Amino acid sequence: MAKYKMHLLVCGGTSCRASASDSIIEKFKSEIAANGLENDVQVILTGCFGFCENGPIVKVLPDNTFYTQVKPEDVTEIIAEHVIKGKKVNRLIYNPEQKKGSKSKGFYRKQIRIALRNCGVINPENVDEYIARDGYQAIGKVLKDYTPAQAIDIIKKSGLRGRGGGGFPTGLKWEIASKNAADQKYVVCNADEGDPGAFMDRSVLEGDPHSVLEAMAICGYCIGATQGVIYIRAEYPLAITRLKIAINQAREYGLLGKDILGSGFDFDITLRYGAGAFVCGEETSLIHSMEGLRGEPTNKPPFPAESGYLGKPTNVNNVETFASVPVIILKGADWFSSIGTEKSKGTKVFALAGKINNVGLIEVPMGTTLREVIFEIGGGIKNGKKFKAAQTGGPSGGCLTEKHLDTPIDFDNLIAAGSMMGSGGMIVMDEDDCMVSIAKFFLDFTVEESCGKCAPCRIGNKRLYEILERITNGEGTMEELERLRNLSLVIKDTSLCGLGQTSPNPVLSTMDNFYHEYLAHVNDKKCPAGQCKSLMKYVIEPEACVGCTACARNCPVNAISGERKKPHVIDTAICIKCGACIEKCKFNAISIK
Amino acid sequence: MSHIKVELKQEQITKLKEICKSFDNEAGELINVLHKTQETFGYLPAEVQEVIARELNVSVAKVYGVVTFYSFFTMIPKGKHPISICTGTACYVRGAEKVLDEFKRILDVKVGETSPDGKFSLSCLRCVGACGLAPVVSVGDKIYGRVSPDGVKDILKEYE
Amino acid sequence: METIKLTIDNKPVEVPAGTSVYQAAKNLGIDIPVLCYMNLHDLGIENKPAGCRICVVEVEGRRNLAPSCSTTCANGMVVKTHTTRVINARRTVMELILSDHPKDCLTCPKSGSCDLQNMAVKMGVRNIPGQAYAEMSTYKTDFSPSIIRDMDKCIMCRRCETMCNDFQTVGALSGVNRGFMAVVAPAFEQDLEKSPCTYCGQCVAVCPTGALTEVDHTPKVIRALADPTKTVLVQTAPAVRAALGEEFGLEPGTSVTGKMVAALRQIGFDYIFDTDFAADLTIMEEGTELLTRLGKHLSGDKTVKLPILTSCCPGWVGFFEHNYPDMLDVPSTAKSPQQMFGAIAKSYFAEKLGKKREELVVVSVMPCLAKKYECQRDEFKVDGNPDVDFSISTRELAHLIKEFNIGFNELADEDFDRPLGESTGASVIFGATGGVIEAATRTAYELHTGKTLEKVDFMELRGMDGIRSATIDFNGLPINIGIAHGLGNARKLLDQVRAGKTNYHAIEIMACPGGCIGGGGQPLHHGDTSVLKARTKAIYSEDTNKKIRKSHENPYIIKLYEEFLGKPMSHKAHELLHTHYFDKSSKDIFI
Amino acid sequence: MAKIKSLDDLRMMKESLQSKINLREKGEDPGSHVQIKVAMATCGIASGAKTVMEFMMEELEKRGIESVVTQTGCMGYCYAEPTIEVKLPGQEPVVFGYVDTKKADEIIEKYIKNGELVEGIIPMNYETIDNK
Repeated sequence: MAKYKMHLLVCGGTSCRASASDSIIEKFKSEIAANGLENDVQVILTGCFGFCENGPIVKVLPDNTFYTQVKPEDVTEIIAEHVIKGKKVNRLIYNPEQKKGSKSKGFYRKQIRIALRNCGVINPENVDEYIARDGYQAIGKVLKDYTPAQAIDIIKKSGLRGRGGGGFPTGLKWEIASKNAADQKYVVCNADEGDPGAFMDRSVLEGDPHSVLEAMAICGYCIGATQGVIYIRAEYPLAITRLKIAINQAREYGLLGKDILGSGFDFDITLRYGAGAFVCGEETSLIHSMEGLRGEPTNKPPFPAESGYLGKPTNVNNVETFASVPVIILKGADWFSSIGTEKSKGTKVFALAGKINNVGLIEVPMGTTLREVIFEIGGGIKNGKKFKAAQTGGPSGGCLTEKHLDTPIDFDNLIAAGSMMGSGGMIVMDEDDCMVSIAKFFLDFTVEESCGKCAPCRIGNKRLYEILERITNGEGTMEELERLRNLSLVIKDTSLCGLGQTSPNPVLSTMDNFYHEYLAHVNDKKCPAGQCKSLMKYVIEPEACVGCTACARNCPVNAISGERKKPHVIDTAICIKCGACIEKCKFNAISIK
Repeated sequence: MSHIKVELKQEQITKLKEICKSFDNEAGELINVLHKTQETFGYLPAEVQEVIARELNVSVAKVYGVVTFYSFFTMIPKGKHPISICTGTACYVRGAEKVLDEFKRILDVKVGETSPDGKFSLSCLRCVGACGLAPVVSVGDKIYGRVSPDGVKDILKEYE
Repeated sequence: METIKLTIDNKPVEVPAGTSVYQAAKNLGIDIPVLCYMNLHDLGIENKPAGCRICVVEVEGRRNLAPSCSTTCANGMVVKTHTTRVINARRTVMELILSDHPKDCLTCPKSGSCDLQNMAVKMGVRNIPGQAYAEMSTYKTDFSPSIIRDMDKCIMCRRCETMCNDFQTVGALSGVNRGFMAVVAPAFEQDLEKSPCTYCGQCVAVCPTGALTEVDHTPKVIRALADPTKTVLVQTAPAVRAALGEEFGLEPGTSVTGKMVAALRQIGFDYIFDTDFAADLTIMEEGTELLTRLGKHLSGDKTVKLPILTSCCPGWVGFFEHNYPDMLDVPSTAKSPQQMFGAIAKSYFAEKLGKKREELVVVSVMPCLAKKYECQRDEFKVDGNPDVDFSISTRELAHLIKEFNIGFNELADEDFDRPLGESTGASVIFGATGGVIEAATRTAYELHTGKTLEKVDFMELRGMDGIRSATIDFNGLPINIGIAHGLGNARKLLDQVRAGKTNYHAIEIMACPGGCIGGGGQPLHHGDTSVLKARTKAIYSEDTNKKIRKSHENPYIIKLYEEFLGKPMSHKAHELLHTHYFDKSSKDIFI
Repeated sequence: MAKIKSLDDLRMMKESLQSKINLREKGEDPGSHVQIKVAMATCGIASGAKTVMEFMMEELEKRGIESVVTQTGCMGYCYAEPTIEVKLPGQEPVVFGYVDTKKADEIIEKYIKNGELVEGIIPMNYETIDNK
């Protein structure tokens, strides 16, 4: 039925385009025409292959040949040899062996989907599809073959660490909860994904809810709990709907409820809704919120594993952590620990966003470098701009810069680099982003989300914000820069919970990496990225201005005056720096100084 | 907090009591009760909180303490078309602030306010998880992606 | 009990398991500053939100500083309490707290007894960097009849919230809002008057700053004293004399009755009377009411309800009006001693002076803040003129004495004026939990049995346990008595009564811990509950030292009935000395 | 739905479900259908995936093409939403991005009917572990 015998897929990702994929297409088309192959071979421009470092990419179907670094000059050869004679052009075929330090075992793809294994594959509203992909086999196996201690041992050996941010070893957490005796214990899934710019957990819950349910049941068996609670953001209606469907279907099959798979083990799951409080990502706050209270944290210890929900031992893990569990049980601890770095095993899901071409959800082995994530999977920076920083760990994290591009991403390296893994949001910034403003943006967030219980976080973050605002307004002093650092360190050192203990990170990290930008704001009263409105001045170059009046007519505050056909002037006292004049000027006569 | 006095009708009180009952009048279910109530009433005026407090046997102060802790709960009625601008990081770096400014300018309301005609209310939210579409704006249930300041007028036009 | 060994500032220390680092350091004589932390050990109340972060210490092996108040000692722990890191952190946090705190110490009612001020002095904070552009969290000031809430001064220690909810179960306050604007407030940040607040003042008693203070009646008192057309009477409550000395540096538990009378006379009050006199009167009325109800009950009258509950405490009255509207007929209808005094002063005594009630100003000195509210209740006014005009607290009296430059400690003892200054030992013990019911027992026993009570000390009714009960033998008739202090305990007891699970004949309830001696208007105990015990002791020794120890033997009380009232529960007595109660359960509900 | 009583039951159930799916997906079933999965996570729906899904269902039926249209979770290509995966019998699945109704129409007409690829293909750039 196929009309064409052969397809040539040419990568149309941004960076391949930059390296001449357009002319490759043109060349292919003309070669095909020249050889009279129009009815047999079709050339198709595709999206990004996520392999930009080796672009431009050409893939040949149906034989799945994968050519890298193709130049327009290579086109004739591909047509002549591969298309016409059926002989592959070996020198262009991707050969991973040649690539130094490649860990991808001959596989060109950078991503391995473990937590996301079923996302985009199965219908999340149909439990049968989950079962067909080995769903609920892991809980079955655990119940039949393992004691709780043995199952915990597998998780411990796998090296799985909490994906919510802290990176605490999951197996150890379960072990502690299992050893605290109580008449009732609870398994809690933290689905209160609050980092702005992070949507990993939402995607897992929307795409593969059963994997979380199964893992919670496994956890329940391990620690001796029969009740599970998923604490989910109310802002995720679709995830909630799908979870509800999944729980009902699992109950109907007896995969939740009494006597699961004839084992005598009971486990059921209910939902609790968050209500818009970032601090509820912190486990003690989350538990208070589950109890119908203000989501204020309490001092640890006691840890939830000793005294948690309703005062009972409680194990809290996040969505991605749970989603990794069933596979580990089925494929073994060794398999999982073979992926990743020495101290960070397995894969990590990142929500790649910001000034990047391929915004999306990715899952990479621990140890993948930032360069691979941004320039290959992410397809590079939008509009060909220069990479400046990647923010990980959300408001608790810091930024990674050019010098970190080749650092393997794992829990410990990120902390060493002054950031943190966080839950997996990764926001990419380019040369146009002012790092002082970014720090201010995150502090604005923290000030709004601080619960207000402890003084350093409640008042300290407000003061940090105020200083940052002064700096971005050009009112900052060197003394304030110093205070900024001392305040940041004390807030970290003295705050009650994880929110305050990490909230100054964006400040410290940007100060460490972009101190010159701070200095420029403070000393020169300049914003190098041209973002800080107060430090900008719109000026009309008299030489370039022809007096067309377009700017004056479009100025919303009438800040521009001047006679027709004579150079205009902007009254900076009135100007609100909206930029409307620049857009309307056809002569590039207006500049920002 | 501004206090707009609301007279609850008998059937509204009955409905409230039903909601509380459906959660067994458990104090621990307060947040779920508030969610359900806000879903039904659109917002949580003082009078509603008082009924809930009584039904769940917690102090009104505690209920108010919870309502004011969580940004999802509101004591001010939203506009007919509630507009939310995502100010998550991804949207921020892609210019959400300018979009927000444009909404503020055209509607002449501040964040958290409702336009005098009750048609639009403006609020910010943190990440709907649609970062691929940044900057994102939601009006009611509808989500608009890749919004530019220029596009604000067109969005509002849809609701005229 | 398991013991834990750890090192604090290089000193080894051994403590019982569960001890906090703060306490362990204290045992070693190491003073770690605390601000939000409060341990009212005898009341079972520990407030440790770990919110102020002033008490942080360095714990070896931990990444962050740990709050010593809520960090439990562990074996092998190595703690440093005063390193440079700690000092820098404490000072920086202190500067932060002060940066969001008004600087009006000059006119702040808490000045001089403010924990925050003391801490700032101790830390030597001289300026607050960035204050010029630091935004402050500000709120509407709330003036209730008893308590002023100036939440700009709140540091979120949450002590008031703990007292209001955990100890008193009143539920008027909660943490509200989030982040920088977080504060403790009534529902909808409305005024206390629209909340179920009972004005017990326990929030004020524990507030470390000027955020919660009493309404100051002293300016009005001075104005009245300065007005030559007014005759100003003062009455002093039993618990005041057991605590006032603390304000002048005397040991807690020093009874200063004579000095107090002398001071009041120096200040210029025309008549120095004693609320104790009215307490004796209360016993006459309440005791008679008890016996009447008991008698009817024993004769099978089903319309009579038992137990009878005392009604001297306005905090408690407010509490049952809000929470037990179905039981308004259970408490005694007798007014409180303060109000009985006012009623008698402006009738009986006014007649004696030949003056109109408007010409008299009755001032009370009370250990209590709810009394301020009580004296302005409408039912205690005649044609808009209140029986008691102003009520000042023990603390306010101390301020007055200082303002009048009176060398309090050097004063020679003086005696109350007559007739309304004579009292018995029975009335003095009103100031301690269990005292009212003991006083009532002394009188009711003799009235009921017609016999003389040989042993007037009922030790079984005394003590600090929150809920106590005892059975007193009324010559073959066992009388079951219940006692509760603290409204949380009262609620427990009342719930049992409401459920019909008890067989009490009489119950005494006091809103404050330890009774009036722990009232919201007393000198601040700063978290040291041993102060309450010392005051109690002073009260009972005052009783022991009295010649007359039974209310019905007070010669001026006898005279009052002869000359004016007739007999207890007479028509006139009813008119002047009894009251009724209101359902306030829906007062703060708008619907 | 009946309860699954044991691990063995679950395994049997899985085998039968999987072979059904295999038949369908590997095209071993001669009468197999065109399969379309629409990424229906929040960002997909926000970009119009629902409309695309409805369009696909209606149009394929109208045009007499035997097909199964299902929803699935996020495929990860948020920048190219809405995304759909089309699997012709016996062939590797192909993912298309930026699909609106116009594009959907083109996919039906060209790819589904004729096997002729259209622009907008998103190469699968990750490896999904099989669960074995």
